This record gives sequence, C-alpha cells and structure tokens, in this order.
Amino acid sequence: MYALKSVAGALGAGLIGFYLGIGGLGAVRALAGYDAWDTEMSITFGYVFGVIGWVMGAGMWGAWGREWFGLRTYDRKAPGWQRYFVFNTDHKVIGIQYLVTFIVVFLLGGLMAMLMRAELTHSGHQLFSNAQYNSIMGLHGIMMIAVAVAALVGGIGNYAVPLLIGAEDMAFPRLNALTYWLIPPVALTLLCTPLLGGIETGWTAYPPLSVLTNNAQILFDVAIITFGLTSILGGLNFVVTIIFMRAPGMTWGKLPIFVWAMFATAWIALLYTQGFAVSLLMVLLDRVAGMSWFDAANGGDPLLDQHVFWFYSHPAVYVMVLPGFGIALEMISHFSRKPLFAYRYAVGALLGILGLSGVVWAHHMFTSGMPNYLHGPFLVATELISIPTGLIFLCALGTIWMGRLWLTTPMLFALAVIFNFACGGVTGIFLADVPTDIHLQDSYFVVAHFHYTIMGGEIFALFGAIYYYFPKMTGRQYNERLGKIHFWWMFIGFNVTFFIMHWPGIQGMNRRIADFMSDLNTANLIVSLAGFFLGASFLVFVFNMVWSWIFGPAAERNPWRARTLDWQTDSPPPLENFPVPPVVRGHPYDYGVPGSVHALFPGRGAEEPPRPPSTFPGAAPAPAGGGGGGGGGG
Amino acid sequence: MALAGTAAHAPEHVVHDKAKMKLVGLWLFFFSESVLFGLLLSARFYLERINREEVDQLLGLGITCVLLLSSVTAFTAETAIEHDRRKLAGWMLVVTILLGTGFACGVGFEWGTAHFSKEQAFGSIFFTMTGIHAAHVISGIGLLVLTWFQLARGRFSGKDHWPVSGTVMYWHFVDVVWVFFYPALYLVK
Amino acid sequence: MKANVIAAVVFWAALTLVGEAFALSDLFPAVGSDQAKDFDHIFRFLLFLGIPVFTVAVSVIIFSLLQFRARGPEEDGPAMRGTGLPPRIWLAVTGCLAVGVMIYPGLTGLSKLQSTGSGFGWGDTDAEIVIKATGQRWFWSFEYVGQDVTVIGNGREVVLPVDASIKFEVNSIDVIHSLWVPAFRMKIDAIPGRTTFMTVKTIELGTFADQQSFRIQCAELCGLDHSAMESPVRVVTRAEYDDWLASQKSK
Amino acid sequence: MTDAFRNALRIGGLVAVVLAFVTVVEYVFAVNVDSDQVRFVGLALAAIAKSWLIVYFFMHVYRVWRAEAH
Repeated sequence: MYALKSVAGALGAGLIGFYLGIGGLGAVRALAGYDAWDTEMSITFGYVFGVIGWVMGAGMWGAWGREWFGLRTYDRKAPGWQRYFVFNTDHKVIGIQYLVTFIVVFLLGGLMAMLMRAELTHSGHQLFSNAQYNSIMGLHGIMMIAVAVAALVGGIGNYAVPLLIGAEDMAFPRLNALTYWLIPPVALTLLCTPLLGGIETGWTAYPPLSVLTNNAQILFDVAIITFGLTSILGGLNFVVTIIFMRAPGMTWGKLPIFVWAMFATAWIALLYTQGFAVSLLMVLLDRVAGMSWFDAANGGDPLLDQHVFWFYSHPAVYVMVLPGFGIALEMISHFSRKPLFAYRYAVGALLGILGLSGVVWAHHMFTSGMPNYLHGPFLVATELISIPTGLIFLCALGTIWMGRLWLTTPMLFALAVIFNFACGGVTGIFLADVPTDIHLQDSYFVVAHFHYTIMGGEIFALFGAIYYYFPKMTGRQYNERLGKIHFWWMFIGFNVTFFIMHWPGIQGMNRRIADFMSDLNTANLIVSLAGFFLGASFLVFVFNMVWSWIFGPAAERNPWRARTLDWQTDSPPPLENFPVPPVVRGHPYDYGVPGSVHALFPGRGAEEPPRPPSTFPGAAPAPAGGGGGGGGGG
Repeated sequence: MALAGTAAHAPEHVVHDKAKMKLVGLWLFFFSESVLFGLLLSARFYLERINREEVDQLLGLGITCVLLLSSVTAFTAETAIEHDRRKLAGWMLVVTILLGTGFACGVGFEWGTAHFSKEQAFGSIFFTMTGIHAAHVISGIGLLVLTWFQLARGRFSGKDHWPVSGTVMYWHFVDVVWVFFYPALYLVK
Repeated sequence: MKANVIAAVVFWAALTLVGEAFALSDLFPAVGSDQAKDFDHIFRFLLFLGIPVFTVAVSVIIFSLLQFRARGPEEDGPAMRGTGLPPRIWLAVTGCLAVGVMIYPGLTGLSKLQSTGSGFGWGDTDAEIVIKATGQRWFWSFEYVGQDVTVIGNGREVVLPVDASIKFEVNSIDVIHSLWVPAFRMKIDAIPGRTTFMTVKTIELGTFADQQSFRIQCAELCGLDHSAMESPVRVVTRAEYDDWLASQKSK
Repeated sequence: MTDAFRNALRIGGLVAVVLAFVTVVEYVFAVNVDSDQVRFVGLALAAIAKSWLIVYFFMHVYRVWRAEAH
C-alpha cells in the first residue's frame, strides 16, 4: 500500500521529529541549568522539528533532500487513487489534494459557524461558556481564512494555470509538492488548539491579548507562520511559472484572465505574507523569550503589531478575491459565448489592485488611536481601490450583456460572485469612510461586509470553479440538477443570512461576543435559522461530488465548448498535459469572431480535439494546423 | 500531409530555460525575504525612533568586516568554479565557512556580554534582528558546508555549478541584510 | 439593442426606486449625540449613493438572465470587445464617484471630527466634563475628573448630563479594549501605554432601560468575558446630574 | 589563469576595497557627526551604496534580465 506507507511514514517521521525537538531542547536546557520542559518553548521546538520530519517522511527526503547531499533522488510512484496520498509532483494531483483538504477544512469551519449561530439564537447563554465560544469563533475565523487564502489559489490555481498557459507542469514541481505537504500539519495543529485551552484572540491575534492568553496561542502562531511559508513559496512558483512556462505564442496580451489574476495574486502573496509571519514572530518572541515588542511598560507598542499584521492581512483579502474575480470572468466569458468585455481594462484593474493593495492597510485601524495624520491618506487610498474594482464589474456586466447565456451551475456561481461582491463593495464604502467607520468598526456590519466579499466573492467562485473543472479533473460529469439545487439553496441561504446581519451591526451589536442585547433577539434568530439553512446546502454539494466522482457519466473532452487550452486536452489530462505542445495564435475569448483560432496542436492529425457541431453560425473552415481553439474553430 | 503545413515552427517539446527559472525564483525568494527584514527594520525605527542603547562599537565593526570579507571570498569561490578551478573554489568555500562561523560567534559573544535586557524595547529589537539574521547566517553556513561537501566529491564544473551559485547568492543576500542592520543597530544614536 | 437598453434602464430605475425607499426606512438605533446625527446623515447619504450602483449590477444580471439566455453553446454572441468609449465612460463615472465620496463625506467628515485635532482621538480636545475611562479585563472604570466620583464594574450606571460636551479619556491597563456607545455612534480603542480620547456632545435624554443603545461596551475582543464588558448609560438633565454626583460623593 | 578569470577576480578585489573604504568612512562619520538627522541620512545613503555594490557585482543581478542563460 503506497498510500498507507506514505502517510504512515510522514506521521512517524513527524512524531520522531517532534519528540527529538522536545528532547533536544530539554537536554540543552537541562545542561544550561533550567527545567528541561518549558511548555511553550518545548512545543515550538517540537513543532518545528515535527514539521520537518513530516515533510521529509512524506517523501521530500527521497525526492529532493537527497540531492542536497549529492545522492540520487527517486520519486514515489503510486497508481490510481493512491497517487493523492504520496509526495506527488504533478500539479494536477497537487491541485486536487489542495481542493479536497480545504473542502474538509471548510466543512469543519462551517460546522464551527453552525455552533456559533446556535449559541447566538437568543441572548444569554445557550450552549457554550464564553471560553468555549471564543475558541470556536477563533477556530472558525482562522480555518476559513486559510480556506479563502489557499483553496482557490492552491487548488484551482495549481490545477488550471499550467493547463491554461499550455505548460506541462509548474516551474518547480517539487517545491509545489512541498507547499501542499506543509498544509496537513498546519491543519492538525490548529485542530489541537482546544487541547491547550483554545485560542481566544480571534484570527487577528492582537497583542497584548495574544501575549497574555493561554498556551494554545503558541500552536496558532507556529501553525500560521508555516501556513504563510506555503503561501510565499506557492506565490513564487506561480510567478515563475507564468513568466517562463507559457506556450509559444502565448503573449501577455493573450493570457487568460484567470492567469492574470493568479499572477497578481502570486505577487501579493510573495510580497506581503511576511507581514503576518513577522507579527506572529514578535508575539511568539514576547511569549517564549519574554521580550517586550508589545509591552508598553517596557517601551513596546501594541499598535506596531496592528500595522505589521494589516500590512499583510489587507493585501490578503486580494489574495482571496482576485482569483475569484479571475475565474468568475473566465466562466462568464465562456458561458456567455462572448469575448471578455474590455479585457485590457480587466488586466489593468488586477494590476491596479495589486499596486494599491499595499497602501491601504491602516483602514482597519481608524478607531485604534493611531496618529491623526494617517487617517486622511488611508481613507483616500482605500476609496481609490474602488476604481479598479469597478472595472471588474464593467468587464463582467459588459460580457453578459447581449450574450448567449448558458446557465450551467458554474455560470450561476459566477454571476452570484458579481451580485454578492456588488453588495460587499457598496458596504465597503461605509467602512472606508472614517465618519461612518467609527460606529461600524468591530460591529456585525463588518462581519456581514466581509462575508459578502470573501464568501460571496471568493467561496462562490471556488464552488463555481469546482463544478467547472469537475469534468476535467475526474473525467466524469457531475449531476447538473443537484448542482443547480445546491446553487439556489446556497445563494438564498447566504443572502438572507448575511444581508440581515447588517442590521444588528448598525444597531450596535459588536463582533465576537457570545451574548448580545435582548432587543436584537429577532434579527439574530432569523440570521441563525438562515445560517443553518445555508449550512445544510453543502450536504447536497458533498453528495453530488462523491456520487458523481464514483458513478457519474464519462465527461467529454470539452463539455463546455470553451476555447481555452485546458479544455483542448483529454479529461482527465495525461501526465504531460498536452501530448502535442500547443502553439497559441489568437485571443482565448474570441467568441463570435469568424475564423479566429486560439491555439493549434501541430501535427496532431487524427487526434485533434473534437470540433463543435458544424451548425455553429459564423463557423470558419478548419485551420490547416488541425484542431485548435474549440468554440470558434469548427 | 496538409496538416503539417502550419506546424513548421512548433517544436515537438517546448524547452524551458530551467537555469533562468531557478535564478529568477531565487531572486523572488530574496524579494520576499527582504520584506521580512524590511519590516523588522521599520519596526525598529517605529519603536525607538533613532535612539539606541550603548553597544560594543568595535565588536560591531569587527563582525561587519568579517561578514563583508566572507562575501568577497564567496564571490571568489563562485568565480573560480565558473572558470573550472575547483580547487580554488573549494578553499574559498572553506574560508567563507570559517569567516561566517566567526561572524556567528561574534554575535553570540555580543549576546553574552550585552548589558541591556531583552525585556526592554531596544533589547527586544536587538536580539530579534540579530537573531533572525544569525539564523539566516547559520542556515547559509549549512548550505555552504553541503555545497563544499559535494564539490569535494567532484560534482561541479564550469558548466554545471548552480548549487554553488545559488548558495553564494544566498550568502551575499544575508550580507546585504547586515549592511542595513549594522547601522540601524550600532551606528545611529 | 436599443430596445434592450431602454428596457434595462427602466428596470434599473424601478429597482433603484425600491432600494431608495428601503433606505428611507428607520435603520438606526436611538440618537444620543450630535455625532450620531452626523453619522445617520452620512450613512443615509452613502446609502442613497450606493443603492443605484448596486442596482446597476443587479439589474444587468437579472435582465440578462431573463432576456439573453440560451439552451446551450450552439451560438456565439456578438463580438463586443469593449474598446473605445464605453470603458472610458465607466472609468470616468466610477472615478468621479470615488473621488466625490472621498471628499464628501470622507475628508470633510474627517476634518470635522478632528477639528482641533491633536493627540489620538476624535473631537475637540477640551470639554466641559472629562471622564477617565480605564479598561481592564473585563470591566470599565470611569473616573469623573475633578468630581471625586468613580464608577467601577459591569452593570453600574454611567450618568451623563444632556447638552454637554463630554470627553472620554480612554486608557487600558492590560490588553486592547474599545469604548463604544452605540447611541453616540462613537468608538475609540483603549491601548495600553497611550491615552486616546473621544469627545461627544449629548443632545437627547435616554436610558439603557428604554433604549439599549445607551450603553458603553467593549468592541475589541479582549478575551474570556469580552461579551459581558458593558455598562449602562443614562443621559439626564443637568439638575439630575448634579444630584447624582452629590449622591455618589456621599457614598 | 585565463584573462577572463583574472578580470573577474580583479573586479571582485576592487569592489572589496571600495566596500571596506565605505565601511570605515561610515563608521568614522557616525561616530563624529552630531546631528541625528544628518547621521541617519548619511548612514542610509552609505547602506544603499554598499548594498548596490554587492547586489550588482557579487550577486550579478543583471543576469535576471539578461536575455541568454548563463
């Protein structure tokens, strides 16, 4: 059993590393005359060595580490489903590993949300103590942030980007595998936090609370620093892949919009993620080494952490939503069967958001008592970012206008992204303007706003993308009827839950509380019930996915008749993606343009991809190179 | 066959410039790391404006010179292997490792003798910044040792020496970081 | 094309009207201060501006869903690439909106809040009544400066006079808290090691018993009993306030 | 010893001398200047100059945008 061997090896080496770390530190401490066991220091060392052991045991030693010692490397080969459980360097396998892992984390985080809403059905305490509630709330926060940061980027991005640009893999396949294999220990560590008392700081982990709180914080710190590392390495990989691995003829002006979005996202992840690492590192040093970064009595400053933290964590929301925009625009163009409206403006908007994302962080700190001269510039920068975001709407709305809308499940999700983000964007204006933000900051208005942007903008795009790529990934077609049921169920549940949630926020219900004022009982009960309704919709999704993966009908090569390269190869694609490397000729979205071709597969002959039915109006004669761009070709 | 007509320019398999990709990847990694060090540097000036405690100036100047010198020897090692002079490269790597170890020991000595506490803000700044930097120095020494080990077993040549170049670049990067950290921690008042 | 545009514009106008009617409904908690009046005004202004923007997206999506649907990928739409004038107009309009909102109510509102701005906080730096509010886990204590009156603990009433400018000087002794009075629509964080302030001008009588937005609560997660960290507020006439002060002193 | 190799080493030596010189000047400057602001600006300029020397001559940053692989 390859899978069992791999997972057992990873776990075993991880545990050995964990105990070696603790034991080694204990020996050094004992020699230096201290107690051998210091909870936080021991856990930190154990964790670091445990993670190294885990990735080495999972296969990094054989595939990579040996090379550093001048030894011959070997890959772990595993057949069938077992390839998902080994240190596999194939980007398609890694993408699916990411997706499945994060769907599991998403469902766990959703379960936490259900528990929170159960507590908040009525004022007073229902199910949990304050400590339990804070712990559940913190776990929900950080797990969902992790899903939002990594599921779309790591899952769909890994799977689709090399296919979309006509490459055979990512630039650094082993690095890619490493970024995935660092994730399971992070998830396990976060799930262990309740054993040490639970994280009570929320996902933002503001000091001095995060310095003074219980030992679980240390697990949070080390886990999230590791998570940041994967984000940086993944971003690096995407940037190099997109710069160097494009197929011949795939110029920057012909790049699919999702690839552009991933390019901007990867730069953001690469540049800013260190901020989260630095802020958590300072917290960690304050806790473990007794330093005073945030202790005002000794010259530290708690606001320093907020600056460093938001320096990453605001750009992080663009790590979440930019790929969502990208994949939504991609699907909207294919399912409207129209060229992407104002493609150049969309690219400009993505790069504009990339440029502005680093200068808006302090709008999270308008009420924090930072110096007065900072409010104005950050207000201006924040309002400016609505201009490139508006261009994304122009592209989406311009593309569906006069289109031939084929309302498949992914298309419905893509339209929902635009709808939800319009609401999230408008409520964002209230939070960017200082006079309104003073009241709304840290209220349920903020909770509703960021669920509209992150969940409405990105998680909807994620689910749309999963349906969109399901035939390509599995070679089977999902059940369209169940998909539509899932969409409408989720869409209605989501909008009822979070639209009503604005109201308690305006009324003065603060975030992150286990108990609230009794005059908001009705609103909270409705929100809770709608939340349960929303939560139940994912059961349909899980059932549909599992059932269709096993029993679904075989999928065609190009069920959507899309023109981009990913659909011009088999479903699922062979290991090298394209048996014949493509040569790109035209724009990927030239629907309705007679004679246009996106790509040719030279010399493919009989193996050329199936063409759309010849009844397509405006169909051009088949290009001499054979096969090619799907939709418009034919 | 007609299908072959437009196929003339397409290579059967696209060859990617792997060396360039590794180089750019490494630079992107430096880019990301410099944000880490830049944030620490910003945090240092955020908390303490310009002030600092008394530190041992001569020790600071000494370890700075040692690190800069190790950069020169690392450069010589890389240049030597580029011109197929393996023996010189090996010796230069050894000198670099020794100088790097000297720097690390200097920092350790500084930690042992510093009269300010890590529990004061400047102490936190000083120990964190030198500590993070020293961690990079130590990992750099580890990489240099691995590289030297392989060089000694006859692995690299003028055509194939990416691990040497990459490690030496990493070493230079650590040096660049110290170029900024040294004045920020020792020289400003 | 032309008929579609007209129909969509009519649809947009209808949706916008519905939305604006919704914006006129009673959205806000009780008004207790001058700043609250400003907030309500600005919020409603932004809502009036935001709803047409939101309905542009909604109406185009819904209209397209009804008008432009197809059964499958059999046919391509017109090859509109979106070059030339339309995106420029869009850019100009959204740019003007963004800059407009930036100036009013953004920067103008900000300059009003920081009228005599120095130090860390909102409003005038001098006020008739100064209250030192100190946050700690998990209760507030309020010291009426110069009155020798201190209110400590959750559930203990904070009494304020009406028609007075009141400055809260906020401090914390352990972790970050945030002082928020929903009826005053004002909030400032309590940061260990620095004193922040917010000055409000009370304009209406009110009590927590009648209106739950008359309360002080912690808005920044501060650990275990964060949700319990609140004190009721009572805004009373000047005479009642003086009586209350006297009764507190005698205790 | 080929000419190319000798030239490369000569550049390295030259850069090393300049670096040493700047470091000493930096130190003397920092110890002897009274104004905090002037010292800060001078040190920042010196650090930028030194880092540029290392990045350009030692790390060969131009290889990133040079067309051919080395």
